[in-house]
Amino acid sequence: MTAQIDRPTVDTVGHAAQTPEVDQPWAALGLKADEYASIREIIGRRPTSAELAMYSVMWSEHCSYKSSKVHFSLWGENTTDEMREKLLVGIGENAGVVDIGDGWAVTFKVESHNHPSYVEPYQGAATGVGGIIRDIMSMGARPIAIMDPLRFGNLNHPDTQRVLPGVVAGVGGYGNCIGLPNIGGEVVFDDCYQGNPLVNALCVGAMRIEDIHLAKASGVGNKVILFGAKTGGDGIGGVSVLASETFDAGGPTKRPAVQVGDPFAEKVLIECCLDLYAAHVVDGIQDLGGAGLSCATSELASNGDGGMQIELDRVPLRDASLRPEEILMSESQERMMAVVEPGKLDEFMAITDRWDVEATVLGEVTDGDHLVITWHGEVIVDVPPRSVAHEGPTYHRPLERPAYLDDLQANGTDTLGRPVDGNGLKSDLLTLLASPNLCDKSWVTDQYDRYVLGNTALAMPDDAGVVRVDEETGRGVAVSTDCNSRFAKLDPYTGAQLALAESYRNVATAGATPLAVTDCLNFGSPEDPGVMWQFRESVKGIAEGCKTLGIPVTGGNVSFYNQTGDIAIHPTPVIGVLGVMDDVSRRTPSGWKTAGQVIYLLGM
Amino acid sequence: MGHVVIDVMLKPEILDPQGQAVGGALPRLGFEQFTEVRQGKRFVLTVDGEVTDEHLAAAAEAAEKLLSNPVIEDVVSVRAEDPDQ
Amino acid sequence: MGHVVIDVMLKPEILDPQGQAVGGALPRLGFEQFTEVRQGKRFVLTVDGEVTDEHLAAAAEAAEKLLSNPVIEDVVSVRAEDPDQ
Amino acid sequence: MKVGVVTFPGSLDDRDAARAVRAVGAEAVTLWHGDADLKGVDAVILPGGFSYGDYLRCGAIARFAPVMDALIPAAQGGLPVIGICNGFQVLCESHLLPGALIRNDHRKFNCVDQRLVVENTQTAWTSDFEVGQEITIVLKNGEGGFVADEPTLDRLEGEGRVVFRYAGDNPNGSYRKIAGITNERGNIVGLMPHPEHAVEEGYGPSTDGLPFFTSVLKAVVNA
Ligand SMILES: Nc1ncnc2c1ncn2[C@@H]1O[C@H](COP(=O)(O)OP(=O)(O)O)[C@@H](O)[C@H]1O
Repeated sequence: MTAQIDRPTVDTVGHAAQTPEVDQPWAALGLKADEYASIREIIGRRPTSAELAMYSVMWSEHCSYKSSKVHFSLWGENTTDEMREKLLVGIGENAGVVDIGDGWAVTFKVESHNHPSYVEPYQGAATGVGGIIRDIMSMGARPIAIMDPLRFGNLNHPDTQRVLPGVVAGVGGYGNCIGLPNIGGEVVFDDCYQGNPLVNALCVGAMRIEDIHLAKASGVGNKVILFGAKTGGDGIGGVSVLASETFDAGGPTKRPAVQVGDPFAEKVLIECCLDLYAAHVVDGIQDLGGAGLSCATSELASNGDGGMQIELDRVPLRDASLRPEEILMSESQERMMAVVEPGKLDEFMAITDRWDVEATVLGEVTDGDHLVITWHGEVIVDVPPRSVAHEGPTYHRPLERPAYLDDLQANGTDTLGRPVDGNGLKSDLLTLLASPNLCDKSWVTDQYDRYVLGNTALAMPDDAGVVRVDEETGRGVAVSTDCNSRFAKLDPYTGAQLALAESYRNVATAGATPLAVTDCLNFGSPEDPGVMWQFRESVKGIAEGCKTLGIPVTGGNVSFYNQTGDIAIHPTPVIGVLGVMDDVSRRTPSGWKTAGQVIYLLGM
Repeated sequence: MGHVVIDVMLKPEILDPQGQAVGGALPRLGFEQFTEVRQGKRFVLTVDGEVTDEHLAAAAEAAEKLLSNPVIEDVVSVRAEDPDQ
Repeated sequence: MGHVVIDVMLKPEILDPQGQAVGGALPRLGFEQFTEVRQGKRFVLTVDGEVTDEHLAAAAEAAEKLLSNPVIEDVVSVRAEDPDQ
Repeated sequence: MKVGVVTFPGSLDDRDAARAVRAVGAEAVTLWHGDADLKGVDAVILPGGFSYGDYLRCGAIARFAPVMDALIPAAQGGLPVIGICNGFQVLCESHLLPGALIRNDHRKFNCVDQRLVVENTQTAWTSDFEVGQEITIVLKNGEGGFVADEPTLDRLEGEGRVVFRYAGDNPNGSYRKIAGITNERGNIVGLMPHPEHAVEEGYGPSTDGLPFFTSVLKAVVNA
């Protein structure tokens, strides 16, 4: 379908230089006055609307970690050389990679998709799973398993009946169709999540050490290729302000904030990527997730050693009316960007053709140090990529221990009544067994395929999922995710350590040696000093706990603004621990197996 | 016995992976003339007796409330079934 | 640009779990007047220019071959889209 | 002895099927959906998964893949073919087997260790079982409800072509609890549960899947 559409003139770099006084909608795009001012300073003129779009999305909390990154020095400070020994790729890449022996490497990461899942539970959860899988793929790995730590409001609340089945169906719908075993997760109910359910998704991938790929564009003349699904107007509700402010009305105005996932397209993309890796035709690779092309181009260029030139009008579109700003921001799913040497281009294209995956050369790596994007020949972006991708604003937000904590901590269990006879005990036990947080989760887990790929050694209802990586030797990994946010609310430092310890124990009891940690830090608003304090304490707790245990944090994700009005969720630092086993057939299941065995209680 | 037919389609700007897959298969069967395929849902609701305006109003309300998800779908039509279908 | 609409429904004797679920949910929302619900599929095929008889013939063939499974489904109608929809 | 495993875009259990073939000492040969070429294999597995996303109807689009142009006549000529889950759906859509598979009656995807009773051991894929034997293998699908009209069901029963029936509760609303069927000749078998996920101790609910693959070896050798 090629509709002829009049192209309104675009806001070019030349035009921007001549019209410094134009009033730009930076506030509506979520930028602060001083952030807008520093953009103007960095590029020495006002940004074009395309540049403004890029900076605004890349400098958002979600992409820039502007409130959290000052606290991340705690990771490095608490990581010893010994802990780094098995670490092949650390924090900062799409996902961390650890050496599990025999030439195998494993990558894993947990991410959140909380807000979209509240708006559209099925698609929000589905695209959350799809996104983390692409992160893992972009490291050069074959994804081998997923997990889904979930948090919902009260089970009896009518809205939970909308959100819970939708989220579970979405996780299953995507994961089952893409063919990854779901080997564990959590389902927790607490009133604090009523308006802010948490949908976290974890993916594990495996590869040979020499197959690790990184997100960087280097080698002048190398081609920059976009491949996978066509680009539509998905998830760009926010940028429509640009279209309406900068351009004539008249184009289609509906820009959905909801992204729809296509797991089939992603399954094909996985197999296609693995063939590309096997053929050694990929120099650098990046998935397209939040912030789409803005993120992929600026991060690839920023991580590389040259500049990059992109012809944006070459992007294959699902909706011909999209404006360049919108194309840059689109969060259409199931897309990847690769950097390929010109001599390997034909082979690259032959492989994508075989999988029926559309691939388009958008531009190339240049010897400059700028990211330059054109639209039908006119320059609409000309910026230093690091300033977009890595040198965004950093906030030192105020921290303050919440005043309510003293009362909360003082309110211990001493004053609670205790059952005095058998009936009392029985009724307490029944209450516990019937509580949604303790009851059987098979209504959820039976909707997930735990067998596909044929390597699952443990999954539900065990405390850790275990999958084989090497079919010859049985070498494999165990993973668990945990967090009790009620403990974290009482004391975020100790609560985060408890989550870490539980996850560590779950992996160890399965029979694996814990190796690495990923975390998804779900918190309220960073603008609340109490929340920021909880955040700092949790990070400190995890980092120091990891040092004690001797395993490094390899990556993770921060999700702020999980709050309704003034009420934040309990601090919920979800911890994932990964361990290695040289033969997963020797794993230890939880649960009694044989009558007559002796039961021991270990520990204090 | 009457029937009310309700048609629901994904909003045009929303990705339709199902329609896409069908659209991709048609040329392989020799059908080259279709440039796009979108797949939606069709509900047939049975009522006792003839379809009245009240039935249609109730069906329209049910279509908005239950049969479609306004975040991603549009109710395209609500009508009494064409008797000659 | 024209559109061909194809409606496909499960045969009446085939169980329709989705229709049943909708039918069960309606009374809980206060809609008591619908005695049965069946859910089917609606395809919209786009063609360049006006919809011709050839388009309709091709669509009917595609409907029989690919868009429906004669073991369980009926093609209820194939028609050019009602312009006022 | 070579067993072909077809990979459609969206096939998921093709790797597992190949592993199961190797587990019984045969050679697994990859058959690509886009090539109308069976590479001289002695038997074919249509594996589980979501071919073409299972969009439209499960198996409906895969049925028109070039590899099916070669497979359909070969199967009609007696080549042993098994369709597992999505593969069963492809066989029904291709009319190599009667009936169809629709959405589970509870409307959810369901992954469980499922008990089945083997009712027919005369097929190319079940001779190593015993009639009445109960096996436990994985059932995992969203659209596993087997349906057909009454005359077809009666014919299947009358001709002994119901190969597997679900034991215990009906997991998905299949008519007459039918889990798997065969054609008149017994060379084509389709079933919803997954024997290829039950061939290795420690990676699945049992090793009850192995006899499927040993059976077909015998069928080929004796043919
Ligand atoms: N959302 C989920 N996705 C996948 N598996 C889950 C999910 N929730 C719970 N599980 C799995 O179900 C089993 C039981 O969960 P749960 O009752 O929470 O156990 P525990 O309290 O021992 O962690 C575990 O194996 C867990 O991994």
